[in-house]
Amino acid sequence: MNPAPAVKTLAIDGIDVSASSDQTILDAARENGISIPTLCHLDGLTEVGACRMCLVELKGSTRLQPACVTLVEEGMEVTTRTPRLEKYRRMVLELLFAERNHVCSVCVANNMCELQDQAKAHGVTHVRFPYRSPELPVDVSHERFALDHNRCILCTRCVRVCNEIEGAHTWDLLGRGVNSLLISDLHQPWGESDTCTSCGKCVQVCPTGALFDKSKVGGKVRKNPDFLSYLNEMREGLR
Amino acid sequence: MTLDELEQIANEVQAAKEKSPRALNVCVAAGCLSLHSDAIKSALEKEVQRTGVNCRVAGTGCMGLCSLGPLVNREPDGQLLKNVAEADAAEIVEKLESVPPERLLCSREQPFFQRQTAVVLENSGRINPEKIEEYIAAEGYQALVRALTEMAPAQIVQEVSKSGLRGRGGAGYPTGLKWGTVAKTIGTTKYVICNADEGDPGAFMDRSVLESDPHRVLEGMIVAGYAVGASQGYIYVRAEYPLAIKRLQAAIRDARRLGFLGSQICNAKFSFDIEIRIGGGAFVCGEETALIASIEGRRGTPRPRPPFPAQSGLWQMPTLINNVESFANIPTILRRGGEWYASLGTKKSKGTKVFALCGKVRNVGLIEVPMGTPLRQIIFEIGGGIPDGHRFKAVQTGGPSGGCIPEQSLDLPVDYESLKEVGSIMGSGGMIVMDDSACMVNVARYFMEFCMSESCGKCIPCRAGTAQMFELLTRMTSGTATPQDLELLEDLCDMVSSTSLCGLGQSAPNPVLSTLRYFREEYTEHIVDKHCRAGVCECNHLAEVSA
Amino acid sequence: MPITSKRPSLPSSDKRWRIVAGTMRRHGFAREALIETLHTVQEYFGYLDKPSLRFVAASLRVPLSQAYGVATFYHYFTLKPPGKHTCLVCLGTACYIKGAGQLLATAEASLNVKAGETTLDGNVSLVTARCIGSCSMAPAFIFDGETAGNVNENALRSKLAGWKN
Amino acid sequence: MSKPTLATVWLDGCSGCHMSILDMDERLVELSEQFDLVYSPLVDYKEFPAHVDIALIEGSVSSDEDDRKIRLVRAHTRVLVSLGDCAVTGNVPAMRNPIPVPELLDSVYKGNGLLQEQVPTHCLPTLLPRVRPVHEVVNVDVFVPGCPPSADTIFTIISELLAGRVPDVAALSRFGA
Repeated sequence: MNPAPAVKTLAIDGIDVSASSDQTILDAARENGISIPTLCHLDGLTEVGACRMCLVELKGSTRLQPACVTLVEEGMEVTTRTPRLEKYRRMVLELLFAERNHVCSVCVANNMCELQDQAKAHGVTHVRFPYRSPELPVDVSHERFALDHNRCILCTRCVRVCNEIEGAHTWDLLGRGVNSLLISDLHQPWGESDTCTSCGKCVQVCPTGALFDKSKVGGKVRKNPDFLSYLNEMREGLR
Repeated sequence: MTLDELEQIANEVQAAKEKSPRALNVCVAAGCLSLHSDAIKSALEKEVQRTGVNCRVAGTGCMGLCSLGPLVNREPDGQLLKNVAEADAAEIVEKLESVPPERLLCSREQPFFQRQTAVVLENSGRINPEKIEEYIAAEGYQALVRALTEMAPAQIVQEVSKSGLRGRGGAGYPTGLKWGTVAKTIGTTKYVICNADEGDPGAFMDRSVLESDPHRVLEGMIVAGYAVGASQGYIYVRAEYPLAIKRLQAAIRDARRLGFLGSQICNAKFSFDIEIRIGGGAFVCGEETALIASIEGRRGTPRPRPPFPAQSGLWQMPTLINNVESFANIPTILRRGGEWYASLGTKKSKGTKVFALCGKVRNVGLIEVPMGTPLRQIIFEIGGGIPDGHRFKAVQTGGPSGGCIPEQSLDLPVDYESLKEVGSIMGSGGMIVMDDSACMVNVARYFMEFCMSESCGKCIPCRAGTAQMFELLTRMTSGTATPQDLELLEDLCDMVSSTSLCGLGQSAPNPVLSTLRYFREEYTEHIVDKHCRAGVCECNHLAEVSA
Repeated sequence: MPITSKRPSLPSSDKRWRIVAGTMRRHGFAREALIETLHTVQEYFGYLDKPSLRFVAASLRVPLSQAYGVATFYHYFTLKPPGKHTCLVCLGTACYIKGAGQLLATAEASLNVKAGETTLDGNVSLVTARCIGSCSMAPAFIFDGETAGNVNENALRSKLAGWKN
Repeated sequence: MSKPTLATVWLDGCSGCHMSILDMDERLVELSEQFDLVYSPLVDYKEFPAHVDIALIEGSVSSDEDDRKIRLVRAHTRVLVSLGDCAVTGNVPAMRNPIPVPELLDSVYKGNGLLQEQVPTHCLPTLLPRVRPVHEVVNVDVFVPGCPPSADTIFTIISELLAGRVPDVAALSRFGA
């Protein structure tokens, strides 16, 4: 048995809050109605701390810390919105838009996309960086779902949900760096995957139009990543 | 194994040497080996056999002055022979007793040798790296035996702390402090990892140490294992270093044979073993959490710290990670005392540092100098200055995470703090000298290309940011950049260094930032005048066409 | 899904598979042996193909996509059969400032391939390395496993010409 | 004092943004009293005037003609507005960017069972190797994303600009909207 977590008090954006020592800054902030932007984070999946949208400033530290993996500490003074942080968040979004071909107007996720929402929320009206315009495939071999690499932001939510929740580990990443690519099994068409259970969890957690249900294209159907919290609650309730 | 037994082995080696005092030691480390020194060694062996003279022929590690290789060291007079060829074998053997031929003579009186202080490299080029007995004869494994029989783990940590040794991998974290943390952390199993994934292009210090004196690294690791309470060690070596791997494998086998590895080492209640893990060619695996992922058989992507490996490392256990040179310092520190080590170097950077001096400099090779030695002395005295009538322009330290240091900062004493002050870092020890034929924008682009293709791709700033910076730098070298592109580049440098997940991304902008700081006019020339003064970049061609 | 402890049988009677199996056995068929095992496969077969990845993944109970992800993450692994000869150009900093970029262009032009490719006749693979640690001999090449230092245009051309069928 | 001058320019786009301008309906009448429309595909002026106060640009820069035109427009315009996703991001026209231009032309003009298979060479503007958003070619003062931006958005933008204010575009529109 782990010892019971201690209660810590800290200040987030000048508001005094209390949290238990096993909570992250992100948990504590959201519990108290303070929103911190995220992209790779999803309740119910392990954290990877990769998108850097949730970086916050800590008093007494020059280095920015990701709220999703940084545990609360006694006396911490967290600032979640500063001109510097906002500038970096806008740049993260700009980098994503320039990295692949996010053509919102013709995207299946138009108006139902977390990337698009974030761009609006952070006032990204244009992208200053040159568009890389890579040539990327679209995999429609699965009977129900499709994968459009043009819209993928490599957040790995699908990889994690498939591995951690469904237990299939159909997805992983190929290569590295800017050439990374989401793959199923041995880089084979999704429809020919030996391991995919067609559960559709990856589609539900995908923040953009990279993974989608073919039958719902243009149907203005929001994805439902919140099923994970429900699954977890059920699981914990059973324990 | 006891101290007496060690002495006995040393005496036997000594006796054999006295019986046959003459020897020709051929450098068979990578540098000379690439000039076929192995063939020279066999030629000398054949010649000795043919003439029947009493002379040993042996392969040794690096003698430092690689640009004059292949090198042969003659015993007992210690004469150094340079640029040796197979055809020289007969003459060398014939003149064993007399002065060697003038053209082969390499004076040890020159500053290259005189200005150095050997600690890590004390045995390099002097012992046969494939013979554990020779290492023992050079006082090897004494520190380990003493540590295990006479010292408590805490005392060892104290001694290392006293030495002031800081991580030689580049970041300069105090080694004693790291050891202390791992020692104090509770865990059912603890690990010691030696980071031999020397990834900086232009750096070959660790490779040379592993090839020339592998037991020194093993001894340092075993001592560390005892000090922190670990039972298993791993050496993570680059696959690109086959010779180092071969020598390490032999060294581990011999150390096991003599009981320096295994259970109840030196009859102490301490068991420790070391395994080699071969890397796969990923620079990011020099980052400790990525290296751990790689040893665990996964993609080498870093994870956010904390928790630090000292608390939760390999298989979530407390793990000590040091690089090759850090471990290689340990035997000498224990043998001669932490205070002695701390007497070398500067106030905040103690001891010596090994550098791989290369690029546009006369004496290319491996050197070891006390911390605080001025760069000018390293480049112009030890290095012999710039060849072919060119002018010095910059020296690059710290690899893709470092920066370019200009002429006006050459009197800087080399230590962690002052290098950081001028916008570079100590890094692992690569030191690349550039002359006026180098274009600094092109150099910045070269390093950015490196970082872009070595980025693991996990975090967005590093993955997409390095690709954008590379694109902007390419616009500059190809003559299509606008002044706004420079603004964008500077914005990205700030963003990528502030927001990236690991050290690779955080330091990726350094080569750009340091060249912008000292050579901004070259950027302006590329952007506004479409002119590259070094004549390296495409933009010149473009200007000619439009003129 | 039931957990089966049965390991797949060797893909063929080729003796090299036994060596591969030996590496896995030495590591107790643990998942973390993946990289070590892939090194063995590449050492003995020259490259990693899908059947070998499938075999190793199944033996170590590593998900297929993870095995593929690992094999493509590390530059040392190759998924294509190498040519009869291999010309490796070091692009380390010391080599680069001594003209390795130019030499690479020469090699690309004379072999009519891009870095990372193999000539159509399967004769020569042209590969690059980040740094082979032979900076003192810059620019350095590795021709068929043998390091060559201070390489110039002529030496390179004649080496490549010597490999022509 | 004369009224401010307004121009609208059509580069590589579907004209949807201009349709959205017309979508302002009767508000257009009301609004047009505040400016002189001096250049637009909606009116018959051949030359771009020497001084324009506000120019709304629809479409991306895809051909040498677009490139020439946008530089001319920029040189004679005080406030240049990138109107709609094509101008702001490249959008649909930029989807051809991964494909080399000769390949692209071949796939359009050849092998489709056309009677006369040939890539036209006369009288057509030459395609640039890459489609670029307007701000990659000239400086842009206001960015209005959206495909197309709604009539409401355009109305607000023009009204604000005429009033000498910088509109808060992020509150009005988004990529793809």
